[in-house]
Amino acid sequence: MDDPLLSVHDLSRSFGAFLACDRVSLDLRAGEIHALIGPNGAGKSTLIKQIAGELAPDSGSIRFLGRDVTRLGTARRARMGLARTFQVSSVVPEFTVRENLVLALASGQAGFPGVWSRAMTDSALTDGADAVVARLGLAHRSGIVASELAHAERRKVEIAMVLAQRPKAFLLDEPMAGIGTEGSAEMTDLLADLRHEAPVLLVEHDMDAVFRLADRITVLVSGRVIASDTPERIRANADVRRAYLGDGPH
Amino acid sequence: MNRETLANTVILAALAGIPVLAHLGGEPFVITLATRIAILGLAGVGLNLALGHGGLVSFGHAAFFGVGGYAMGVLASHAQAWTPLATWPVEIPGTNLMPVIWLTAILAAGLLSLVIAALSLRTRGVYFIMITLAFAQMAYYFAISWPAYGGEDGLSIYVRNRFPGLNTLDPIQFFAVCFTLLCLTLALMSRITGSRFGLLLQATRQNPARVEALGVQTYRIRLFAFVLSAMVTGLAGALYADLNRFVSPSMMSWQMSGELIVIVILGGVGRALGPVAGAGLYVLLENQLGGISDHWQIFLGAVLLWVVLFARGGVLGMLCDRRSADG
Amino acid sequence: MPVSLVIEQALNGLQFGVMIFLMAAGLTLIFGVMGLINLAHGSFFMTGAFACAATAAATGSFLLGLAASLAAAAAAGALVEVAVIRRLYARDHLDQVLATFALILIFSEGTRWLFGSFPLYLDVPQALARGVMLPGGIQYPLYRLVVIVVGLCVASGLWLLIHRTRLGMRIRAGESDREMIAALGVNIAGLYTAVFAIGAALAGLAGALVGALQSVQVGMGEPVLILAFVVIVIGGIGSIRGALIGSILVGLTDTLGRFLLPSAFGLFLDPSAATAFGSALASMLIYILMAVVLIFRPNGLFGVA
Amino acid sequence: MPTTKTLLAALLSCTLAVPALAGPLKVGMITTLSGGGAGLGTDVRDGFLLALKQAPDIDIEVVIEDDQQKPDIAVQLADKMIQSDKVDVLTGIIWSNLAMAVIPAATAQGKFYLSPNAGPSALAGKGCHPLYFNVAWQNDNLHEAAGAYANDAGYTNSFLLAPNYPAGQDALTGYKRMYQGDIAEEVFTQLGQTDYAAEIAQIRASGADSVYFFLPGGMGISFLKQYAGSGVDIPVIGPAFSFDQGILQAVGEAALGVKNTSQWSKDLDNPANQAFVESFQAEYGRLPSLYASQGFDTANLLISAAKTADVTDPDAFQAALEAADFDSVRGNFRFASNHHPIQDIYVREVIREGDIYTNRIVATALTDHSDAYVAECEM
Repeated sequence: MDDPLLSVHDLSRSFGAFLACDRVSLDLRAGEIHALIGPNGAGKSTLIKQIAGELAPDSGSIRFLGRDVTRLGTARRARMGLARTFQVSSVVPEFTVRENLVLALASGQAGFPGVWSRAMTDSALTDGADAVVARLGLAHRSGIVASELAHAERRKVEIAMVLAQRPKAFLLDEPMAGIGTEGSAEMTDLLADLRHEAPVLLVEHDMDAVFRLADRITVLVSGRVIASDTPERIRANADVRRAYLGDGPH
Repeated sequence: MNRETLANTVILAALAGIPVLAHLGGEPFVITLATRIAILGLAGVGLNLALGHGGLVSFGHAAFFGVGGYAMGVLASHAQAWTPLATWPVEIPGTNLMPVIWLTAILAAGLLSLVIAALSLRTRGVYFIMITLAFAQMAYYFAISWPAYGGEDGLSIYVRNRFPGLNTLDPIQFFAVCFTLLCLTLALMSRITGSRFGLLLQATRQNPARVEALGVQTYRIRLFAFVLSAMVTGLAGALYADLNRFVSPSMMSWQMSGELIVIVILGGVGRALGPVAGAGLYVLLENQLGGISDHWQIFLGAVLLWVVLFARGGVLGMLCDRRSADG
Repeated sequence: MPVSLVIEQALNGLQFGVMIFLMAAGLTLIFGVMGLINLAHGSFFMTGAFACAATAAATGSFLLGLAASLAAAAAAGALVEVAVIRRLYARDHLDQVLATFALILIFSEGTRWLFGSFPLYLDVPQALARGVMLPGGIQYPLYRLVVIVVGLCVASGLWLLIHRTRLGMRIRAGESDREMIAALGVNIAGLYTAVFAIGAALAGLAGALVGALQSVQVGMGEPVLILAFVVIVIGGIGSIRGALIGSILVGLTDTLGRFLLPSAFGLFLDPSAATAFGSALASMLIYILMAVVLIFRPNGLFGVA
Repeated sequence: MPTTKTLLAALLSCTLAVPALAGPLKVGMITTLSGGGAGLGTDVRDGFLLALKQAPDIDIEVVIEDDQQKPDIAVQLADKMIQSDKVDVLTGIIWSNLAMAVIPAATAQGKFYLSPNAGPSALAGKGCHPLYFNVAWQNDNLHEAAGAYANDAGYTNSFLLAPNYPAGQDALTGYKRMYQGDIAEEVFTQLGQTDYAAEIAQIRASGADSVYFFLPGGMGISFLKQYAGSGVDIPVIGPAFSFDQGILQAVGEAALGVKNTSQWSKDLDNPANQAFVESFQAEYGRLPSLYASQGFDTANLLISAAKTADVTDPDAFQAALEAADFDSVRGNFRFASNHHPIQDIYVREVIREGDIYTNRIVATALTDHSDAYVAECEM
């Protein structure tokens, strides 16, 4: 088997006396969707933030594309090909859908951004932006300001933006949250499609989607990995049933 | 033509036209006022890049304004006294040639702002406001107590500096110089705000986490915006010193920083010509209210208060609608 | 240099710090609870000083003057809050800066209109207008000692107010979650007016206390305002403890810097250059302190991210 | 009242002497009328206007503008007055830094400038100008007088205190120019400083036998109050600025008995002064200040020149100003070759008259005093 694209080794992080992340290890391999589940407060967000580079771990290491990135900033990791979405859709509120996409494409270009040529009339950017907008079925909303979009649409714009980054790996933090049943179905299809672009590390509460999409599932409870396996075995895992599924219905 | 473009055209046409009429009508002071509007507008255009587009509320831009002024004062005073500016490692003479002075002002403001921004940009929000103020206060007290260039008395330059082919002492010609620089800067700003950098800057103001996640170091974007902004304000400072033929630490005082912010807000934050409109209104208020009573500042305060409370978005905000990302 | 002089200077620094604290406490309270940058805080300082001077001149009683300063500043604060400030809570810092800048203009010129352009007379009360001998042979003005004590009392009073009273509980709740306490039926508008008035009254008290030592004149509030901002930023915005420690740090740095720097430079520069250079650096010292603190702790000493 | 009669007689004789002139003389007054320094500007203005009012036959038109104590505003007002109001003479500036900003440019444009207050050394020496007249003092004068007085009083070890800015440095230079004793210590404070506890502790520890301080405006009030409260009893000397009528009431008892130097005092015994003090009180309901006296003298100098020459003939008008043919409230007054005063400078003591604190003259520090820069002026 080839080296994993992304691997997390023995990661720990505490806030004061509270240990939010306790010697967590996991990896992400080419072509897979790896889901990260766990009850509220299990430390999923803390883990994602550390992987994305927004939060420094107390100990442990993170490797991405064969390189130790533990000390690199968010932007450097993103530039290497680590794209992420946020729990609350994070787009630029005063920009239109199209402007958001042009921004994503412009961000990917090498060197310090140009200060002279106009971004919104640069076909190298706008063509790409229009293509992604069309791919996600947002063409008719292209000129709408992001803050005026519906939840599900804004989530889609965010996914479109990370797609436009042409990443080597996706970190998706609860993409189904707050978009309704119909939106979830559509999003599930979209995520299934994403795996063909790059592997996905998926944090999600929507268990139907998780068990439909994931190739592997890691279960996090109280900052610790209690199981990491295929969906079938996770379903059967007694620890998981007790610690997580047993806690309540999903 | 949308309303903002129309308003912008009217503002620039008025600013260019009124001095010409005043020149024909023999009212040189009106030209001086218009020059003041153009220069303060230019300083505001600079601040607007950081404050409006970048969301970096700098309460210390007077430092750059003053450094630009001192660039003019120092160079011109050496030229005036025929003493070299430095004798080592090479002899550098003073100069009274405007383009050289402008370049020096821009570079000096740029260098100072690079240091200030590199340190200040580690902070956010009110802390950023206050740390920029702190640096400006340092510059202010330094200028006051440094005796070589006049200290608090400032530096008088008896004759306005030269621009090849023009008589800069003629108010209308000096106005033309300032107005041209304002227009060039506005054109430059329009390119910059519409460029990839401009897009990233505005995105950084609204959602820095997203921009970082897209692979761009927002620190660099902010740093560049701040330095560029300071350079424009520095250029304005050199012109302002030339308008008054005088420079003093008061150009670096916190009240001056406040005035620059007032100018930007009065006109409309983040709008291309907002600072010019703001400068126009501010200069007019200052000149007209003075006639009412000794206590005219009460009225100035009342007008400013009214603008904040009821005319949100400044003059241009009242006239026009939502700003677009490439405007 | 005698040790007693250094101790006396340190005492002076402490006293200067306490004066700034009285001003900064209100500012940081208002900022912490309402998230408002109030440039006009210096105007309440001035209001307090003028009210105290006018009352003391009319009645001959400094204590009545102090009461008047508290009342006048609190009333001015409440009035301003209701008329202007409450429209600004939802706005960004820029609008707040501009509006309160405008308030400074109105207050300053308004005061000059009422009281004229000349400074007012206000002196320390007779009973306190003498020096006392401290251990170690230091002669120190009694009034200044009283100011230190009053300042420390105010600091502990504020601490008690915030941590031990119902109002304080609401204030703390308001800091963390505005909607929640409104939902719990607390009259948030009234709470804000009260907090603003308390902050203004503290500034007024500071103005009166300091006015007895300084010149009661229009514009006296602005230099203190800048100092107070420096202090609350160093201490961490919203933190009363930060304001106290920041104040004392600034007071000591400024006083000792003014006193020690010229002599320090005198060790390797000629006297006049040392004086000039030392004084120049001393006037920049607190801003350097603030910049250094912020560079290493971007949210101040006791601020939360 | 005899004084009124003298005044009337003077006025009548003036009226007879007025030659017919073409058009009014236009004067632009730029002074500080708002903000913390407004008291000084108001006094200069009121003194100036009082003199004009007392000379109704001279056609002088005054344009008054507020400089807000900001140099850039002052420069713009000067431009406005020269370009659009077309004034012939400028006056009114209180502060040295504003004077430095305005005066060289104004005289370069061929306008007369009469300074009713500021007298920076740069304009008295190499930078002197035929069209610039200082009717108050050269900045160093009062400090020099204080130095001379310190010698007379037998002080041999002075502690010097001034803000760290050019006028402060000049002040101490001026004092040291005349003073022959030792310097205990020289301390520069921050401009606008309000707390002087640290400096007072240094004074106490210095072992000096006298303190000379130059702290204009609110700074002086703060210093004196704190000094009085500190229990230090080393005698203090200052220039008149910190003991002027306007601010003395704010200092109160703390100033009582302090010696200060001034070229004018309310109790100066000459008819012009008695008339001035009386008419100023009648007109404005308050005692005149040093600044008011300077404004009054400035206007009278201008009136005297306007009586004999027309401003359209600059050479003649300059000669008429140089003659200084007016009854100064200071008594002796004439111009040195650099157009700065030659005058007596007195030592005053702060006293209480009823409820009011004021000054009385106790000695003359310098007689027929000019300034240190007159030789450098090539005019």
